[in-house]
Amino acid sequence: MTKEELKNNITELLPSTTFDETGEFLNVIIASDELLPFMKTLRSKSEFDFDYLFCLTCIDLNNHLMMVYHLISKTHNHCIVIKAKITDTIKPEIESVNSIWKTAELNEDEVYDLFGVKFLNHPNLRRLFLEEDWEGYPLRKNYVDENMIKL
Amino acid sequence: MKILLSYSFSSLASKISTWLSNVISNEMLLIITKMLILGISLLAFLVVLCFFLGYMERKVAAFMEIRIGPNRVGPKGSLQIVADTVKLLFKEGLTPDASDKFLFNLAPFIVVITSMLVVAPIAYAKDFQLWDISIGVLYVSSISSMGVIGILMAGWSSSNKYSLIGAMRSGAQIVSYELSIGLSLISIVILSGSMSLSEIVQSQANGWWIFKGHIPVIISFVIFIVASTAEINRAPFDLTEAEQELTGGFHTEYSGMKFAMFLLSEYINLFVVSAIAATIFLGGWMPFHIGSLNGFNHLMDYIPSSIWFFAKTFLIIFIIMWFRWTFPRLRIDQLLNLEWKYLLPISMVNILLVTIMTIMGWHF
Amino acid sequence: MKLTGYYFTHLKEIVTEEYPENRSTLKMMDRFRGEVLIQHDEKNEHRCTGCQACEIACPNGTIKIITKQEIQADGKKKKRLEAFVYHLDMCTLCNLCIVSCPSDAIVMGQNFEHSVYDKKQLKKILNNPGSKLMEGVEE
Amino acid sequence: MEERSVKMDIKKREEKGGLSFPGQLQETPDGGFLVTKLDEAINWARSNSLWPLIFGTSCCAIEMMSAAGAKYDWSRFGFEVARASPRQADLLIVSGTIVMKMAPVLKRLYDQMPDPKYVIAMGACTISGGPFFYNSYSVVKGVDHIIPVDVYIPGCPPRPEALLHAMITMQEKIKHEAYFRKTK
Amino acid sequence: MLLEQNHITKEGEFVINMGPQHPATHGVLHLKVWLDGETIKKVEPHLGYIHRSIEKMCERLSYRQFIFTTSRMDYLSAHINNQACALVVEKALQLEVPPRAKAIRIIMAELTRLASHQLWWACMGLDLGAVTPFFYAFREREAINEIWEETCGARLTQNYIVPGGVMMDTHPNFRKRVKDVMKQIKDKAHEYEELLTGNVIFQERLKGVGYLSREDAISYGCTGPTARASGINSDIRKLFPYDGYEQIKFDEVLNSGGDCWARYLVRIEEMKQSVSIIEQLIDIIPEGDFQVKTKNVIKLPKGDFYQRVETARGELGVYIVSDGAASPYRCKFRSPNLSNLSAIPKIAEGAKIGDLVAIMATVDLVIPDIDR
Repeated sequence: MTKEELKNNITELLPSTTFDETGEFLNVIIASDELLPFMKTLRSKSEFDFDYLFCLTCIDLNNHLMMVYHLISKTHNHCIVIKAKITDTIKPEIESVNSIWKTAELNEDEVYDLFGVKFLNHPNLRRLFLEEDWEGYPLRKNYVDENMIKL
Repeated sequence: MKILLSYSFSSLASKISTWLSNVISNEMLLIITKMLILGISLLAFLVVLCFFLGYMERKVAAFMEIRIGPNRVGPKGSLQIVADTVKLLFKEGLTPDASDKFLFNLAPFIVVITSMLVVAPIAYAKDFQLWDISIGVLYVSSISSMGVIGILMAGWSSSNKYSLIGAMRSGAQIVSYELSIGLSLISIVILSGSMSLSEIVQSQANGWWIFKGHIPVIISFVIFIVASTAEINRAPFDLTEAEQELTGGFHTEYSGMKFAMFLLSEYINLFVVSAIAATIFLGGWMPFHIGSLNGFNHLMDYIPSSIWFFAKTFLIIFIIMWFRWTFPRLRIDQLLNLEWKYLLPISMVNILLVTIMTIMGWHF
Repeated sequence: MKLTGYYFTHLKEIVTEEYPENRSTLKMMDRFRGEVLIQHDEKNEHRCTGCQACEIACPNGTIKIITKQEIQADGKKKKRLEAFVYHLDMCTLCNLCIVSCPSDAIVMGQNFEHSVYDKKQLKKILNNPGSKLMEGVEE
Repeated sequence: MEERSVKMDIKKREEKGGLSFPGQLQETPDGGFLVTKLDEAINWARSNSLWPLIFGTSCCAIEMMSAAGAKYDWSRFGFEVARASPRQADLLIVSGTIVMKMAPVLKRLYDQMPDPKYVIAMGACTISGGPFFYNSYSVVKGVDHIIPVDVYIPGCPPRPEALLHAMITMQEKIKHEAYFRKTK
Repeated sequence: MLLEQNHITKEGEFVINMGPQHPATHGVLHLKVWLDGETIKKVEPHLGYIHRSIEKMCERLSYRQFIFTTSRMDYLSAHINNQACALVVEKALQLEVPPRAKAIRIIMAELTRLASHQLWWACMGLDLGAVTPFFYAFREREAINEIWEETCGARLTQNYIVPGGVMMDTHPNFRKRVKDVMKQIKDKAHEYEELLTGNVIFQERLKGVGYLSREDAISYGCTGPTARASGINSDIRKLFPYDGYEQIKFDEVLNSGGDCWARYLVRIEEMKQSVSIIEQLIDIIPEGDFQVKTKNVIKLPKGDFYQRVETARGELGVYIVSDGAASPYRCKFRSPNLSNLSAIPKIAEGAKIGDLVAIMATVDLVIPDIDR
C-alpha cells in the first residue's frame, strides 16, 4: 500500500489520529491508551499485515514522552511509524506490545531501563542494562549525574 | 657400538643391581634402595618426558596452524615447558572456601598416581621392563580406569557447577569407553594367548599383530586409538574440559601446583596409551621385519630396541595430537552414541572374528 | 586431517612475522595512525597557531591547547601557543583533528610502541620547549 | 587548575630533560648469590610463561585475538596457553571498556587469580575511559580505579604489535621483581 | 550435602551462569541457563555489562563526531556502522554523494562483511573445539586488515567515512592489493570446505540443532543471516538499496533450513557474494571527487530521520530526531544483535549445553552492539 492508501485506511479505522508526513515514513500519532487494540488490528488485518517490528524506542520531549514503533510488513513491504504520546512524565505507563511481536520484550525492557516507561502486562519487566538500584533514567532530558563529566 | 646402543639399558640396570647388592648386605635395605632408585629415575624420566611432550604438542600445533610456536625460551623454545612448570610451582595454590578441602587437595594426587602406576609393566626395550606382571593387560586396563575417581573427586569437591558437569561427563565417558578399550585389547590377548605384555611382545617376533592379524586386528587397533583418545580426555573427546562450554571442566578451580599435576597426568596418560598401543599392536620394541628379506631384517636389527619402541610410541602420540588439532569437539550424546551404537557392537563382532581366526589358525 | 597434515609438512607456509626481531625492517603503512605529533623543522619552528580547531573537532577532549598573549614587534597583542597538551591515553586516533587543522600543523605519527608503567606519562606536550611559530603561517 | 598543573609539568620536564626509562626502578636489597640466582630463575620462568585470561569486552579483544593469530603469534613468547578459568591465569589483559556493572565482575576475576598476577590495560577505554570519558554515565574512567595495573598500552585499539610490546615491557618488569628479597 | 550448602541445587533446579566472562559468549553476555541434566530448560539473557551510553553521548556530539563513536558499537562492522550514520546525515541534508565515494564505500563495506564473517568462521571452529580454523581464517583477515591500514590508516575502527563521502582518497596500491586479497580468498576457499564444512563431526554438531521457524524469526525481529537462514528475505541491500547497491548484481542468500547448519551455509555463501561484489566494482571505480564539501558545522533540519543498512549481522537502523541544532536531539540505534539475541531463548529451548555454544556461534552476536 502507498502512503495515501495507508492514511485513508487508518483514518477509517481510528478517526482521532493525526498524521505527520514530513519524514520518509508515514507517522501516525495516537494516544497511549489506544495503542494495543490499534496495534492488534495492524498486525491481524490482512491488508496491513505489519508482522515485523523493527524499531521500538522512546523520545523525551520535555513535557511528554513519545513511544515510537517502526513497523514493516514482510508480505506487502510497506512501512509505517506509530507514535504514542504519553503525557504523564512522572509515572509513565503504556500497554506492552509483547503479545503481538515477541521482539518487543527486550526492547521494552530497554525503554523501561533508560526512560522509566512502565509497560503493563509485560512478562518480565526489568532493568536491562543498568543495575536494579540505579537512580534515575539516563536518557531523560532532566537526568542529572554528578559523576558525568561534560565536555 | 652396537652393544652399547642396543643393550645399554638392560646391562646398565643389571650392573647397578649387582653393584648395589655388593655394597648393601641387608636384604630389606637393598630392596628399599632399589625401589627408591627406580622410583626416582622413573619420576625423572616421566617429568622429562612430559616436558618433551608438552613442547612437542605446542610445536605440532604451531606448525599445523601455520605459525612458529615457542621459539624464545632456550634453543628453539625448548625450555618453554620448563619455564611453565617452574612458574606453576611458585604460583599460589588456591583452595576455594566452599570446596571440600580434603578431597579437593587429594584429587590431583590420585589422578597423577593412577596414571603413573600404569607405566610399570611397559617394556621399554629388549629385556628392560620394570615389572613383568603376568596379567599385564588386565592390570593396565583396570588401573587406568581408576583415574576417573580422581576426576570425579576434583569436579565434585570444587563446588563449582561447571566442574560438576565436567566430572559427570567424565564419569559417563570413561566408563563407556573402557569397554571398547578392553574388548580391543582382548582380541590381541586371544591371538597371542597371553596377558603378559612381555609375552605379547615376544609373540610378535615374526611380525607385528597389525600385519599378522588381518583386518580384525586393524579394526581393533583403530577402535583402540579412538577409544583411548576418549579415555584420556583429549580433543575431539575433551568434553570434560571443554573450554568453550565449561571453562575448564573439572579443573576449573585448580591453580598452581595442583593444576600442574593434572597437566602432568594428561601427558603421562597420553604416553601410556600410546605405549600400550605400540606394545600390543605394533610389536613393542620389536624391529620391523619383512618376511625373508634377511639383509633388510639385519639392518633393522642394528637399530636399538629402545629406539624402535619410542619411535612407535611417538608415532601414535603424533597421530593423537593430529586428531586434536584438526577435529571439532563432539557433543555429549553424540559421544555416547558413538560408543554404544558403533564402537561397542563393532568390537564385539570383531572379537568373534578374531576368535574364529585364532581357532582356525588363519593368522600368520 | 589432510589439510593440517599438509601445513605440518610445508613449513614455508608459515605466515608469522616475528615482531621484536623485525623491528628494524618493520615499517608501518604511510597512513597508519599511531599518535598525534606537531611537526617541527630544524629551526625548532612549528605551524600551530593555537586556533583550537582541533580541540573543538576532537570528539573526546583529547587535545587541550593553552595559549598566551604575546606582544608583537609592532605593539599588537597576539595569541600564541604555549602548550599543546595531548592525552594519548584518551586518544582514539580518529584523524578528525588532522582533517580540521587549517594550517597543517599536526600529523599522525607512525610510532605504536607506547607501553608505559605509569599512566601520567601518556599526557604529552607536543610542542618542543622553546619552539616558535613558523613565519608566514598565519596569513 | 588544569592550566597550572600543565605549566608545572612543563617546568619539570625542562628540568629533567626528558625521561629515558618509563616508570621508576626500585632499588632492591642484595640477598647474596644464591637468593639472587633463585630470584632470577623464578623471574625468568614467570616472565616467559605468562598465561593470559580469556577476557575481552569489546574492540580490543579482536586485536588481542589477532595477536594470538598466526601472523603475530604470541605463542613465541609462551603466552599462547590462554586459560578460560581465572584460577590458572597469570595475566589479565583488560581489553575493552569496563562499565559500572562490569566493574565488580572484573574485581572478582582479579581476586580469583592466584598470585603472582599481572594486569595490562589495553586501549584507551581501559586506561581512562577513552572515547567514553566525557558525557557518559556508565563507564569506569580507568580500570586502575578498580584493580592495580602494571602496564598501560594506549591506542584504540592498539596494534597487535603494540600488545606484544606491552607484554615485553611486562616481562621486563617481572624480571626486576624480587621473590625472596623484600623490597624496602 | 555440599551442593545444597552452596546453593548449587535449589528446589531441584540447576542454574548455571554463563558469563559475563565466558569464552563462548564472545564478550560479556550473561546467560542464565536452567538445566535438567545437560538439557536446557530455559535461558534468560542478562545484559548491560558493556552499556557505554553511546546514545546519550550522541546527544552532545556534533554530526561529524557522532559517527566515530558508532564504530565501537559493532566493531566488526565498524565501517558499515559509520556508513549508516553518514547516510542519515546525507539523507537529512539531501546531499548527493559522488559516485567515486559510493563505490569506495561499497567496496569497504563488503570487505568489512568478509572480514567479519571470517572472524565468525574462526570463532565458530574455536567454539566447537577445533582450534586450527581460527588461524587459517585470521590469515585472510589480516590481509584485509592491511588494505584498511593502507587506505584508512587503522586496522579495526577505520573511521574512514565522513558526511558527504570518504575522508581520504584511496591509496595508489588499493586496487592491486584488493585484487590480491580476493585471489587469496578464492584460492583458500577449499580449505574452509575441507576443515569444517566437510567434516562429519562438525555437520553432526550443527544439523537439526537450534531450529528457528520463519514465523518465530519474524516475530522476534531477527535480521541478517539469522533471518535469511529461516527463509526471510531481509537483505536491506536488496529491499532498500543505499549507496548504489541497486546497480550491483548479487544474490540474496536464502536458506529455509532454519537450523544452525542453515545459518552456517548462509554465511559461507555470503562471503562468496561479497567477493563477487568487490570484483565487479574494483575495476570500475569512477574517477572524480571522493567527498563533497560540507559546512564546517553541520546542522540537520527539524524532523525524524531513519536510515537502515545491512551490517554483517543484519539490519542496523539509525533513528535521529533533530531539533535543528548541531547535535542530535535523540539518537537511537536499532541494533541487529539485540533482536537476534531475543530469539536465543526460543532457539535454545531443549538443546544441550554443547548446542547452546553452537547456537551462540551461528547467531554470531557482538555484545557491545546490543548494549551500546
